[in-house]
Amino acid sequence: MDLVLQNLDFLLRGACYTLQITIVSMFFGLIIGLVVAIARLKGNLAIRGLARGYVSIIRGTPIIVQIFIVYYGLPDYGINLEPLTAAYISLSINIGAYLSETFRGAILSVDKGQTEAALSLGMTGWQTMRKIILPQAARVAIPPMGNTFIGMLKETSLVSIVTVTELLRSAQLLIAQYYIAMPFYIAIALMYWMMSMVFSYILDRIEMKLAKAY
Amino acid sequence: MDLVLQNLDFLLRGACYTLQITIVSMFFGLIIGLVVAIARLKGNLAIRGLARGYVSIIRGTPIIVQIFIVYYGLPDYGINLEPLTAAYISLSINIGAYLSETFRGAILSVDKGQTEAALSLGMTGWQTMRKIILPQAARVAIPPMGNTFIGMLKETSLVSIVTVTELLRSAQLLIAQYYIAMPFYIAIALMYWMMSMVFSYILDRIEMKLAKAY
Amino acid sequence: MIELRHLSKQFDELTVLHDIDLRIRSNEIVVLLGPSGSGKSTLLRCINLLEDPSSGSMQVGDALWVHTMSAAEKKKAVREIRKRTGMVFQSFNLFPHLTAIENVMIAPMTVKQIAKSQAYEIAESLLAKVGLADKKDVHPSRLSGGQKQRVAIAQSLAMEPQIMLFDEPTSALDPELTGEVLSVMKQLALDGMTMIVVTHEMKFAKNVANHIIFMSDGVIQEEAPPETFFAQPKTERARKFLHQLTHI
Amino acid sequence: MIELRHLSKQFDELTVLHDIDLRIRSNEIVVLLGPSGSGKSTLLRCINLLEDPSSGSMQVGDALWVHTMSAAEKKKAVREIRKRTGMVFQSFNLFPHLTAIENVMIAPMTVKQIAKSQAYEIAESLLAKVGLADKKDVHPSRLSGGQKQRVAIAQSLAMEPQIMLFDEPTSALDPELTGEVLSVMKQLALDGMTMIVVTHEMKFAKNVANHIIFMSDGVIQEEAPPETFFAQPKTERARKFLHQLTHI
Amino acid sequence: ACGGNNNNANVNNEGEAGGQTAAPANLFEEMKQSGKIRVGLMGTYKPYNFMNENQELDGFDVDVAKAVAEHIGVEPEFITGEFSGLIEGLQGEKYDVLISQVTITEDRKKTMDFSDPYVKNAVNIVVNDDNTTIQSLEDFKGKRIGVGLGTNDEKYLRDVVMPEVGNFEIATYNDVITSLMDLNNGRIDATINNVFAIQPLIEENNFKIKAVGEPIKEDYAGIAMRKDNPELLEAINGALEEMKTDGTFQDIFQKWFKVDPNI
Ligand SMILES: Nc1ncnc2c1ncn2[C@@H]1O[C@H](COP(=O)(O)OP(=O)(O)OP(=O)(O)O)[C@@H](O)[C@H]1O
Ligand SMILES: Nc1ncnc2c1ncn2[C@@H]1O[C@H](COP(=O)(O)OP(=O)(O)OP(=O)(O)O)[C@@H](O)[C@H]1O
Ligand SMILES: [Mg+2]
Ligand SMILES: [Mg+2]
Repeated sequence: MDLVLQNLDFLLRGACYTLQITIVSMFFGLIIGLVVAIARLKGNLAIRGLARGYVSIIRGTPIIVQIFIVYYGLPDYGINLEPLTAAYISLSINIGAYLSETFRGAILSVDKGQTEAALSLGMTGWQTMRKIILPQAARVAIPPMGNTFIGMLKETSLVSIVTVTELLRSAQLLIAQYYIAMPFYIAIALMYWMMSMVFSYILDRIEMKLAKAY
Repeated sequence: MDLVLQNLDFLLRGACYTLQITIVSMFFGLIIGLVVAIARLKGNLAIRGLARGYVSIIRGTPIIVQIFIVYYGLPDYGINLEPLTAAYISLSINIGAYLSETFRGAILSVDKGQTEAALSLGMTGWQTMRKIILPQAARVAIPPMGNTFIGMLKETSLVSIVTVTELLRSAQLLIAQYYIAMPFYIAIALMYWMMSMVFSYILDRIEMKLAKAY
Repeated sequence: MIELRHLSKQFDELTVLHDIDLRIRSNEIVVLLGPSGSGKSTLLRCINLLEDPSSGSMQVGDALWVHTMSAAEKKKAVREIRKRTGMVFQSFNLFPHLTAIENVMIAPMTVKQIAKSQAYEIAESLLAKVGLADKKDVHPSRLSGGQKQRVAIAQSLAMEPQIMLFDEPTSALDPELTGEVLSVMKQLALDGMTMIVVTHEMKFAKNVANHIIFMSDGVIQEEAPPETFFAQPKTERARKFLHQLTHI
Repeated sequence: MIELRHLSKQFDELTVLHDIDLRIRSNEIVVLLGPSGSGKSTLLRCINLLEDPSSGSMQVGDALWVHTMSAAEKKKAVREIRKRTGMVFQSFNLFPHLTAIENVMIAPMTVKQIAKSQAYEIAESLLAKVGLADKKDVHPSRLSGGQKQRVAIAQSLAMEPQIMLFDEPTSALDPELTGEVLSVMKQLALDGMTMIVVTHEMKFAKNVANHIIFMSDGVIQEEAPPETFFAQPKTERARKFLHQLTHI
Repeated sequence: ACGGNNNNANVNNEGEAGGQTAAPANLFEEMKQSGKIRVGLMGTYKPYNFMNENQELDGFDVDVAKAVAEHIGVEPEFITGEFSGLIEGLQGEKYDVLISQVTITEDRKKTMDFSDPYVKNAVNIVVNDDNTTIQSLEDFKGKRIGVGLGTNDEKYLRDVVMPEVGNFEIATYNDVITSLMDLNNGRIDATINNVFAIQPLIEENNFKIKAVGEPIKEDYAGIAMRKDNPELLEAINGALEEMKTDGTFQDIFQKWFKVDPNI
């Protein structure tokens, strides 16, 4: 345990990267997820097919391969990304695929009568989506989003493949240095857990706030 | 690509492990998830607290650390597990935590009137759960289960830490041998994708069957 | 047949039923009237023990429930009383994953452990009785509201209850569909079933009921044969209630 | 005011409305009667273009929709017609995430781009008109069915429609709550609003309507003033319908 | 946002872009211009390459890299990462050389060039202290043998040893430490490893394990680089030659292994 305390600094810096990557990718993942969900529900045949393909491929292949291709594969096409940028891009694309399914379900769960009521008041399809459907869908989407976010927190560890020293990699470096594994693993498990508790807490608060009307 | 074909055999053997581990852990994960979900909904205060703690800790910590502790930590307490056994146990425990949340949501989504109707017909709480609530909850639970299963398919790659040569590890061994990465990664991405398509297909069929009544 | 003594029900601070005393004899048809929120549904739910009364006691046939019983005794009493009562709800609470006949069969099979073939026969004859022999293999989602409600009645009857409780069984139905359900209920009454019915169908109340019970604010205000009640309500509250129903 | 010409509606193979011709003048109150499944709701939904008619044309005020229009022209016509019509549904379709007053404000603000403060004033006076000034900051989940339906009426009125369409606005309500809603509708009629009402409230039909339209099987069978219709229905189908309503 | 110096992979993108568009014939020239050589290594393989208490990279490979860089007149820039990332990072020009105990093999020579070897690693059989049955490779038959990922040993066991002595089970580990933990626990019967690498591990963790028999093979590690850079290859080989004669190698070997250079 002493070793952990001595190197707490180093681990915290890794945790900070983990957090930073998670938050940035979540932000963009949310946007992608929303756009894709709407595309799948309202788009024309071509757009729907495209969105389906995106979700199927991204969900179906390991994220480590996706990161790998973005960072090491794109340079063949003249696109040379910074490690952190590559991490943001690949994780955003990945999280977007999962969230799009969550959002799609949530949007479908809003009663069809709500759309009809809004349309009959003269709102356009887009106004209906933004003012009526999405606010109600948000409430339904929060719990599964919790699953996705907390999952993603830990998937960030895979970005060590593009040489970003996030939390898990920090622990592995320390293990290699001191030839002792268990305390470091337990320490980072605690850190991940604390971060996930913070996320859960924030989501619970949002959920409560959105549920107030019901 | 030639290299991939030459070593297809070896990769397929890895894919076979991946599939085997996924299916076994899903099976036990389903059971754990169901029990925990019911415990959280119907248990007394102590049981509910226990179930909550389980879900929070397991979802909040990286699965790689969980596998590590089960395999390398338990021998300190005289429990010496085979690699595959350790993989099954830790993945089942992990998947169970995620599925319990899915099931809990699905059970809650079944109208309260259904329980009352069943009770008023003289069914016991347990009969109501088994004959009335769970069959209806199953339908709601299928789509998010798809997310969890397909996610798990790829998380199995982490069991390579306990020396099981699953699909990703097979690729890494070949990469170490030939010092070429991209073709192997693309090949296994395709394999994972195909497996996930099969899972999706099966779940879609089950969903359609369950939805027939509606 | 059924007797409530000093039955009360509170939700947190709110007292919804105040010290209810009620006796209903075998083969009696009682219609429960009262303004919205007066506690009619709660009273039926207490009789079926879907709500746990806060005090008092209750006898249904030879089954007794007393508020002072131990938890284990209560559990047994609940099971006994539910065996003797059937309930039809306002909303259509059929089981959507089962066909009409499966809905009728499920309780006899799981609760009474009756063999499938026998349960099927019973269910078939009950569906015929409510006029739905031809819909037996249809899922509830394909039935009209009136048809659903009739399956629900068959479902309750399959448990051979001694008393049937109806909570506004027609209030979600079109006037035409309402007729179907009420005529099934009339037939039940003619067959001698004991029934407590909450309804807004005044014609049914007038023609079928032996007794009208008028509740408001959780208290039984009046109990009288329908002729007396509709012609000369005793309380001011009942007069006002009847007035609102007949004038729009 | 409103005129339908040769309007038909098919769902796949099923023809639900057959070649409907209908004229309604300003300030007229039309009550639409007919058995379940006769196409009443579908007709209202076609007028509001929530359903796309399969053929025919429709004029509401100076807005015209013709089946042969191009997609772009139709889109514009839909918007124009919806501006002129308000609709109140059988189920309570208020927006649950908004308070009563926000429900009334949202359409003027998003569709007409009216400033918030002005929309608030309009909404406040409309809620007062339907007798709900004191409930303005309450969410729909805290309102009774009758109150919800009155907010829904205020919500439609906020768009200043030239014609209001009501699809069984009281059929999910208790008799007492039904009274509240019907009296708001009566007031609207007195104010000169043009209305088409689908309802099973025969007293309302008799007292308030200028015309009764009786539909069955997707066809308008009879059109007559209420006195004539209720006293001497012309068709056999209407006679049977009226008979079932009055006898249980 | 997270204390930038932690991320030692901040590749100089300008140099990179310039390298691609101007397409200079010579990587070595380009390197001299920028004054930097970018070195990829795992960072988790003590005592060869690892992060020390000051969170700086340290170890035998690191010292060799520093000395080579000095001899060819450039500054080393270290980039640590996951194994498969290192392989592709070299081909993808994310860095110039790999100095991370890359064993020279025929397979690998097909995709990259190697310098002359700079260290020879003797690979021994390692067994639990209690074990008396395993003395040589012949005893592996039917046993469970562990090796580390990314090393060449897995292929060696599978393609060379197994056909000779009969079937046995191979368990691959992410790192050396877990393989020794399992050997200590008795989950595997033996492992083969580089004795230089495991000596400090055994001491640190009080593992009850020992090396037995003669070395079963000798691996030569070289500096790996992309194919077709003869100038760079020549410069590095020149530097290694100089280091052998000017005593640099002597110092580095003594510092880490307390032996004279074995090359
Ligand atoms: N679970 C509950 N928790 C708190 N209050 C409740 C609950 N159930 C019912 N109530 C309250 O008890 C009172 C009586 O309700 P009940 O449903 O029995 O009335 P009712 O006579 O059936 O009315 P209606 O004609 O509208 O069905 C109401 O004030 C209601 O708000
Ligand atoms: N979206 C739809 N797809 C297919 N058929 C439909 C659809 N909507 C309505 N129908 C059918 O059209 C017919 C008329 O339905 P409609 O709802 O207009 O009747 P209604 O007169 O309003 O009946 P009710 O009094 O029960 O409300 C019915 O046979 C119904 O099954
Ligand atoms: Mg009630
Ligand atoms: Mg209708």
